[in-house]
Amino acid sequence: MAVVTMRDAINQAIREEMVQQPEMVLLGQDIGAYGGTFGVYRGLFQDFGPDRVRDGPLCESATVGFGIGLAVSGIRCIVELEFMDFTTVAMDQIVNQAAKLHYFMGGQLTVPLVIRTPIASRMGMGPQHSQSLEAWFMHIPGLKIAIPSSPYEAKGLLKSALRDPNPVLFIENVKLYNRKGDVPEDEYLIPFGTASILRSGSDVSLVAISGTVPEALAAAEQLAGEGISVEVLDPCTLNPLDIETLANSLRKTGRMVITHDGYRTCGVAAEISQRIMEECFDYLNAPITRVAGLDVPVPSGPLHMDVVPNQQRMMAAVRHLMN
Amino acid sequence: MAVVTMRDAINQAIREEMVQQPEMVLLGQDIGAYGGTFGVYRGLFQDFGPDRVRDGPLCESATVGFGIGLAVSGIRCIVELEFMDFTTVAMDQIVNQAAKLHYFMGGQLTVPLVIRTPIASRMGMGPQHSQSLEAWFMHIPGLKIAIPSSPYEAKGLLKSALRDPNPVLFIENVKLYNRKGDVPEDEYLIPFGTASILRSGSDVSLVAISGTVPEALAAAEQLAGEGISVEVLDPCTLNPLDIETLANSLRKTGRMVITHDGYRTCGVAAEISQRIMEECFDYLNAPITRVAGLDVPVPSGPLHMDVVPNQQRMMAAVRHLMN
Amino acid sequence: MPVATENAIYKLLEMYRQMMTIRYFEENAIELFAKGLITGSTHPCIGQEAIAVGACAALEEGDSVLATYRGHGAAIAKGSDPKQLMAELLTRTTGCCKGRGGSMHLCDKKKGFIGTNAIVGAHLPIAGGAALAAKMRGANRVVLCFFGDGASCEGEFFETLNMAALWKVPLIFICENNGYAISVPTKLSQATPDIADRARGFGIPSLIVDGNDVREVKEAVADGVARARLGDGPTFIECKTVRWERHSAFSSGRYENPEEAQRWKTVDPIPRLERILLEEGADLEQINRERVAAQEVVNDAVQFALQSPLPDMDSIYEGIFAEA
Amino acid sequence: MPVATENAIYKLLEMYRQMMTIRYFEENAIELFAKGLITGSTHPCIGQEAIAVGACAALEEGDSVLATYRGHGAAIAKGSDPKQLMAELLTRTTGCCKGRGGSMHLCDKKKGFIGTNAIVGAHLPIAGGAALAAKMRGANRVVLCFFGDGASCEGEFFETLNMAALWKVPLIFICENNGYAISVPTKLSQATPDIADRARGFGIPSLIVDGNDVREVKEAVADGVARARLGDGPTFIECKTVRWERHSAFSSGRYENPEEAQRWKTVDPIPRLERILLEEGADLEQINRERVAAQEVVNDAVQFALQSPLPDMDSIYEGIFAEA
Ligand SMILES: Cc1ncc(C[n+]2csc(CCOP(=O)(O)OP(=O)(O)O)c2C)c(N)n1
Ligand SMILES: Cc1ncc(C[n+]2csc(CCOP(=O)(O)OP(=O)(O)O)c2C)c(N)n1
Ligand SMILES: [Mg+2]
Ligand SMILES: [Mg+2]
Repeated sequence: MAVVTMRDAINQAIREEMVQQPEMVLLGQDIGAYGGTFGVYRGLFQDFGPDRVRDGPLCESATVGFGIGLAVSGIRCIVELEFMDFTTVAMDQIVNQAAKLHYFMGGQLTVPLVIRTPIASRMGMGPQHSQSLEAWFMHIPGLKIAIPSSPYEAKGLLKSALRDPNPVLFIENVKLYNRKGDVPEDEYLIPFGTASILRSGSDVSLVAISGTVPEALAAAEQLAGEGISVEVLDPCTLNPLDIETLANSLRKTGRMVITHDGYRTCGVAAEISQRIMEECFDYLNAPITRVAGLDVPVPSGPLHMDVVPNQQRMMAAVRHLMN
Repeated sequence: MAVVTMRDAINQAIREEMVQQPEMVLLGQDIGAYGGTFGVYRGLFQDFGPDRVRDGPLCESATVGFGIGLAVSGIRCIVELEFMDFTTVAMDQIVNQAAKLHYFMGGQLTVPLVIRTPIASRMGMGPQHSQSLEAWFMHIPGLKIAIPSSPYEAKGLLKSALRDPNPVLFIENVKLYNRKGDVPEDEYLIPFGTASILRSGSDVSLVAISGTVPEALAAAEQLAGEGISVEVLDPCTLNPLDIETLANSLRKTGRMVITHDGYRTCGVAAEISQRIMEECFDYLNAPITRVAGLDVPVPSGPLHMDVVPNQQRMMAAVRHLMN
Repeated sequence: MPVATENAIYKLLEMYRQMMTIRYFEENAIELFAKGLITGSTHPCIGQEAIAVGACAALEEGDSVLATYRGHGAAIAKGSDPKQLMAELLTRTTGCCKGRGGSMHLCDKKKGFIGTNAIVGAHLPIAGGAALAAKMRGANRVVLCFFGDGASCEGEFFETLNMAALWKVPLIFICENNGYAISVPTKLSQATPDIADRARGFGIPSLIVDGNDVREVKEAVADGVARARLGDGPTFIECKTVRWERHSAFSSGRYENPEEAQRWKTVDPIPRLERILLEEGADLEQINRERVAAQEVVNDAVQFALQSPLPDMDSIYEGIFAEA
Repeated sequence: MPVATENAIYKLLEMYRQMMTIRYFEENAIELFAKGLITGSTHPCIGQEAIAVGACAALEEGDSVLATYRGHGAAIAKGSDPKQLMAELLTRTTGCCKGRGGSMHLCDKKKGFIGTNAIVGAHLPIAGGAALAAKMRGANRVVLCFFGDGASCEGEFFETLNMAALWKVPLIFICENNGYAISVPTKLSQATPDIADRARGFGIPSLIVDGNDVREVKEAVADGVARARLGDGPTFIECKTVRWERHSAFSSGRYENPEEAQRWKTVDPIPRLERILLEEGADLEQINRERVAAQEVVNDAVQFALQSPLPDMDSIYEGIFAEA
């Protein structure tokens, strides 16, 4: 085991697969000598050169389209979109092309394309640079979605993504890039569709996604001191979604809080909650509660930190369920 | 009262407001002499001329952008996007610009822009022309959303939309354009945020959206013959959402089915269900059930009709809840 | 009067047969749509056959093609079996896409026909990526992408021009300028008459050809292909043509001026090729033989399609994801 | 040596003061960011002041301007009060956008500054729509839109060129070609050196100017504005310039070559304008007076901003929608 940051874990996964898959190509902007907007690609350009690490013009839609064209030609590709907010300028390529081609072309085309994009919800960069839009993509059949919260998850899931013949949206988080954790020295893959139980507990299940995980763990720790035993779970992938692990937790605790930075309305929490209700209605001791991003355009400045969930709001929700 | 089709009701609303608001402009493609892809604009070009009914090039993103530019300059505008699937090529303008400008510019800019777009989910036009993506937009703060199912609703809501200083996504449905219904001769407006109770009942609440409404009503009728009393509700607008009317129905019936053509996962039903659970947990006799579009790219050909909800699936869901 | 070699005549006759196959194919599609056998819509390329056929005639088997919903002709010209294509239009399990794609979504990977697309402009960058793949593999392959005048107002078109020029990918842009996007005439969608001018702004060699002259199209494309194989990057070819039919069997896209539509029949590329054939020394009998052969191919395709089963719901969840 | 009229000198001095105001404003912004008083990031336009100032000098008060996140200079040049701008950078309630927008989202509607935008390329069609509004109202107003070389690879840029040319809207495109999009040099984002070529493909009169020469910028823009007021539609002006600073205070966007960065200081538009002023007959004292005035304005703005309160959560749900 080595302790590495999430940024480095992602870099390692890409580097290892660049070596193992000699045709694999990286597309994006600022991914060359600069090393990526948030430094995730450091060293790759130097080691793999401009043909495989293709820094390019600012046109996300065509960049994803080129990625699809490479992918259907059998050349695996990673496209980086610099902020998740910019998926908006490439939506057709992601949603109507990458996600659907395999199915509607009767299986003739496969799209081994990974789109990496970071959520920047806790950076204070304002309304157009702070969104956590994973729910949109979960709505679309044909896209796999990984949304890791630790270096270990990130590396193992990205390696799986890079071996998958399907389009994968790989959602990172700027606030987590410096998060450190143990990563095995030997190669490992984490299969999609396996939620992590990050802490076990018996009173309330707290499902946390991406940037909310550190505060969820802190909340659980503090609540333990108050005598409330919180189980913290991370779905790790949204499609496929490991509903069974979440449902088993609910069956044990009878109560669930779901937290994410994305807007509350029509967010991922609503879907998880509904699935839990469908599967475990009789086990529910209380309504499932959301602690989500507020339904407002995220303002610039310090207020943004109160727009996303924090430890206090999570604890309040848990305590409320215990009454 | 006059009996008119939904197409004509929409046309009337636009025509009336074009007269009352002499600066109002229509942008889109095929909206000139041709009268709109589905004929909604018939006669408008002839009567209001090319300066106000501006047929234009095929570039949805800039078309919406121009609409925003007009709107912030005080000229109200309607942009037509020919199929809801094509919102994907204008997402940034809709989501990061129209929806947010008023808020993040501290109220200096207002965006009186109506974006009209039809769902074509029951037309068999295949995976890129059949999507019902309302959940995406409901996820975004700052956008009002109307999604009427009758000529009466359509006209009254569109007139309200056209008096609203905010961006409104007005979601129509190709399959409903020929649906007929009573429309008052005199001017009327329907406020946003008022759900319609289309049929009252006491056993199960059936919430139906857009193209599912006719079959929901037929299902309720047939179930009445089996002795099951179904209340059918149409939310009419998704933002604001009239959760109170839906919750009151649930408090009466204790059971709810929600149906829409949009994909099941992360669809509108999940949100409505979660809101109901949050508000009326103690009234729920059974889990809230979704009868939604299947989570597959919609195939071309006759199969598409089994991908969207039909009367049988709705009835089965209601019967299941009664057991 | 120049008399061509037998080989040249043979090639012209082959193009003639392909054009007739496309014409019959499309006429049948319109009829089958009218009978309710094609759901959604179908977008005939009648009157534009010379572009698909001329362009694909300049390619080799290992080259790739992408096209739009109006790309039945492109598929046929690239060598796809009309049976599987017609079956796909009728959404039968024997269709090239197993009946899921339908009229707007054809694909025949084995033949290098990467497929048609129903989002205007979206296939352009995909074609660019395929061309980049060809370049990276160094196998001298080229990619050809058909699209319309309407598509050339979409942002992705320009993004692709820019990337293709920058990375010098072996991509041939074939703009089928038929004067209309559904109902919108080009004069309402662009300030200047020629789309080729726009490609020039990116430093891409661009030319305009008579899209109803199959030989002219073929020669222009052959030059572009040669450049591409030499590693000199993309070429842009604007083929001026006309759309005879309504935009699609579903939507009328009627013209401003019905006389205009009538006049267009005078530029029909098929009689034009017949005249060329006769000039070059072919005889009427040879021409008729190809016509009959085309008719038979299409009849067989229709029969095959009609006799094939529709998919059922059991398979609906299959193949959303590819297996590893 | 030509000696200008007093009025001409007065105008040059005014431009000088504006350029100095922008320079000081940006230097302070960088410092305030380093102190943690600006969240997110801030994108200085140091070295590009001549473009904002020259272009806006060619406008009248009723004209409108849109710009990018690197548009603090544009806001100042269009007449916005540096106090409210600096307060906005510090997200104070007294900021022009009540502290919600921050450094990348400035707006001063009353001054015709429609605003800056943080999505590259997105403000271009919005500018187009504003220009269409101006045209429809027939009040002889024009709209001016600043954007970068990076933006000119985005699809919306081309869509806007096309629509603006087609509808002949009174829009002046000002491309600030500073050679980089974050870290990507233009040679890695386009095949040809000049962006102006692209606009020409749409039939838009296009020219290239030295963006570090405030007079050259002003004259070119004035010509475009005159054309626009006559109803002759858009003009495209590519201003060649350099970006001195890192892309933003947050992200380095470091250059390939540090010597290059050094060389750029030699083209600083401010000493250049000083030389011009002296040539035209102004004296050093006059110049210094403007410099001091600029410094004071910025100092006051910083003080004002620092003394203003941050918004609190009570107002968070206010103003998502406008009241009818
Ligand atoms: C992004 C997008 N916008 C609109 C449409 C609807 N539409 C289908 S075909 C078409 C016209 C395209 O015209 P052109 O590119 O000239 O091709 P043609 O149909 O003439 O072959 C339109 C507007 C679409 N399919 N995709
Ligand atoms: C659609 C979009 N893609 C990417 C970004 C990230 N980004 C912000 S500024 C920038 C560079 C833009 O370069 P240019 O247009 O030349 O303007 P400059 O920063 O040089 O003034 C990038 C890539 C963004 N904000 N929006
Ligand atoms: Mg056309
Ligand atoms: Mg730049």
